[in-house]
Amino acid sequence: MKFERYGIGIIKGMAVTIKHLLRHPTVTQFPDQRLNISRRSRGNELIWSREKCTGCATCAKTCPQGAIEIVTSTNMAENKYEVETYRVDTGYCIQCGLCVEACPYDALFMGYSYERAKYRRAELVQSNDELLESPSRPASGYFHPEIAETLPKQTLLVEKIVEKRKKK
Amino acid sequence: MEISSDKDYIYTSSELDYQEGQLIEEVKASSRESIQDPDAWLDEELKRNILLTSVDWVLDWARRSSLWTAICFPACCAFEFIAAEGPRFDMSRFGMEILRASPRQADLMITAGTLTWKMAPNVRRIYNQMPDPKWVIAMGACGISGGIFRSSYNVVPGYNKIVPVDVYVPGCPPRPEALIYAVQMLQKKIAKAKVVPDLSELPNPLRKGKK
Amino acid sequence: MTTTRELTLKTEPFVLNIGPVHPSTHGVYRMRCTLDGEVVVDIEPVFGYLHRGIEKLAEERTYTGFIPLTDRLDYISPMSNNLGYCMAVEKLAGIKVPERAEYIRVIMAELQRLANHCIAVGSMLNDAGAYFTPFMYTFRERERIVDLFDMVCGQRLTYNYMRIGGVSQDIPGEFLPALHKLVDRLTIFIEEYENLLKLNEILLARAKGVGILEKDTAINCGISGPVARASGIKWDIRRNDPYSIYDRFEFDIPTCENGDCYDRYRVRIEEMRQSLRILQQAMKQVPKGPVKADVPHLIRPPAGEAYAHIEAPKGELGYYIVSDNSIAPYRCHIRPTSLINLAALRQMVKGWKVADLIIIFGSIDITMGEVDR
Amino acid sequence: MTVAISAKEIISQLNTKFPGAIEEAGADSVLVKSDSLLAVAEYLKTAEGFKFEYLNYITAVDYYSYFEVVYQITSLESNRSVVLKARSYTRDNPTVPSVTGLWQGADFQEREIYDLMGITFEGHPNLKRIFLWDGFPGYPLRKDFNQ
Repeated sequence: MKFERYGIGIIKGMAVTIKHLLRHPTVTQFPDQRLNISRRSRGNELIWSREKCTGCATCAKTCPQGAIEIVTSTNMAENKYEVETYRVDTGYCIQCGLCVEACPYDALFMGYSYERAKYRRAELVQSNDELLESPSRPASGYFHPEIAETLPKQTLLVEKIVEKRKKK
Repeated sequence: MEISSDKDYIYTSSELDYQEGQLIEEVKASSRESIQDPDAWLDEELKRNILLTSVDWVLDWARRSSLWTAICFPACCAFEFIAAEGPRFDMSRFGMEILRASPRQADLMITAGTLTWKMAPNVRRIYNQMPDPKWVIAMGACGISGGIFRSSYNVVPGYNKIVPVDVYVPGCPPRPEALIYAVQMLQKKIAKAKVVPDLSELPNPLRKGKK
Repeated sequence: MTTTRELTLKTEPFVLNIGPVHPSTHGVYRMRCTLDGEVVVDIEPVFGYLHRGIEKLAEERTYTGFIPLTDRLDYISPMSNNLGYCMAVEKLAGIKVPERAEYIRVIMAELQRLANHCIAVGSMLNDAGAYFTPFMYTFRERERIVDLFDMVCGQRLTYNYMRIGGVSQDIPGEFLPALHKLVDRLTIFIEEYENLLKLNEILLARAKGVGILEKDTAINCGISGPVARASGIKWDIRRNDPYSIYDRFEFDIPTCENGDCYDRYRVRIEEMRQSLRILQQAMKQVPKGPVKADVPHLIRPPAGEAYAHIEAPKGELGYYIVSDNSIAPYRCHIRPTSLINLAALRQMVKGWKVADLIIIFGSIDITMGEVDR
Repeated sequence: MTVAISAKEIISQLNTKFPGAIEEAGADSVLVKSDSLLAVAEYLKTAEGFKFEYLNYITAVDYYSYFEVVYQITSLESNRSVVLKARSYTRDNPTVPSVTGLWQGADFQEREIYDLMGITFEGHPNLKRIFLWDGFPGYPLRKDFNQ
């Protein structure tokens, strides 16, 4: 194959590459600099509210893979169900969010954080109190718009670049 | 182009298929139990000579700051891994920019994707070909437990049936940040490793009688 | 240009195994190549390294519970997979989708096409030998698109956004302004990209005239999508069998004549432009209203069968669902775009060198998740 | 799709051309006897005015008492598609003629059905398992498959 344009195409390409030297980098220096992730983020955990949960097990029925295990017993004194065990294997959960959508009592939330790596397989199983909301386990606004409003605005790569250009 | 097609090869393709089937059945039969997590170091207390610990520290520092990844990307998580390697999260900040196509030049296996029984012998072979010391990060639900496909007839329920796993990253797939966090966890783990053996454990030629 | 080359020196053919773990096979694809020197005589593809039995799993999931599985079919374009499946079930059950949801679906499907073609172009050039550099450029643009998906549904790769009868949630208020900015940005990006590579002599030498797919072969093999359009087949389901609301938008169907790797690259770039045109029209017209029809969670479609197909980024993606009036599909067959597009690979690579085999393979743009299912 | 040829027209033409070959005719689908499937498919592919040149997909469904193989073919000229069906009533070794000679794209799909459903396609050049390995017990997509 002969070079028809004697390298003009390559020079044009180089010009594009050189322009990139002068641009603002897109890199996030992750551990030091964090992105605001989506308000509806489906983080790697599930948050359960013990007060609101009635033990109807709709979530367990909706879960496409049966990752939720729920054991209830009847409390005769107060005439209601009581949840004895609520267990989710986060190593098995795929964060599809169908359980949160299905919950009729708004007792389930997707987690907002994502740093959930563990050294041992058994530590990935969470049950009862480990599933409750706490400062280290905030809930996300997936299917809960009232929570989404309180969360910080998502960092968008496209906005960053466009705003930079306007300043020039 | 004329090439005689009646030439006898050493193996015909049906023979190769048969052999592969045998190998898969073998691996399937031998990996019913999951391999235990290599977590002995978690409870270990370090009481060592200062000289040895500093040699250890240097070696561990070298090891943990240049983790090279072997390519083993069967499925979806591969794209989150590439995103982590890519322009926005840029894992080369941790000395990980090189993806090694040859496992012999790699020391970290990030198992990004579902493992099927047909693929299992290949993954075990990749792992065996990697030189020691080597680490494995099980990325995503499929890597940890088979995830959404666990009830399928052809899916291995977790990489820990085939290879020992050091760090488990939940998510389907985990965000690139979650993966980077896991890599940092692995680096912490490597930092604790004892590389130089204790003198008392070494065979000492001077103290033959006492052993 | 002929697809076979004269050999001056005849050597003994030998078998080379490429894959299943190989940087250029886009997943776990394996080829047993019979080579004569460096020339490919024959290839025998071996599949199944990612066969997860999704069609079987569909029979044990509910209709809604199967949507997360469709994400993992063609994991580069999950939104299109969601759309195709939901359309099939809607056809089966006779559900009407609200107007606003239709617009959101079209916007998502077109964004997904952009994201997919970013990866397709990047990885093809990656296979051509430009190690990771073009991938970095295209991935940066893909990150911008993925950001918007993340905003809408909270995941970066497996969206699980469409539902039977609409979409799961309404788009947030900041979505449309961000989409405006994204469309502006992507217009610049495509121009820039054309400058970078359209006339690049190295790309021309590697891709022009390589791996020609004749029109007749393409039709006979059932090839669809950009690969078929590069061979001169003017066939796009968005036009020929308009689904959703695609009949309201103006767009062209780009076609090329030669059917070589370069044409496939050109068609993809041109399709990205057309997607941007659709987006520009769609985002101005989004009406107000509900985003989901009133559909019960456990839907029981009447007994029968339905086939719905969409123009996914890789070609015709179809779902053939048989229902027996229970909460789970009786049989769910997925028309695998990538598997059928691979049918012509053997003819395309015969007579080319091993290095060309890799770029021809890359130019078809397959995903193993969809090939093996 | 824009309907240039109506389904009735196709069916009446097929009935005159192949008397007795059609078992059932639906709105868009034609159930053909499996021994005359090849002839019907070839006629639909080549006959002037039809030209169903494009094979969309092949799939098979297990209905316990019979297996149904479904072919969807499309005419790119007249923008019209038709579903052909053929049944095999035996469970032990169901057989259907292969259409690889007509449509090359049927190759992998027929192998897939053979692999997962256990239907043999007579005349297929390379009928062997495609996704699962040699020696995998059973055919997973059959309804009576258990692991």
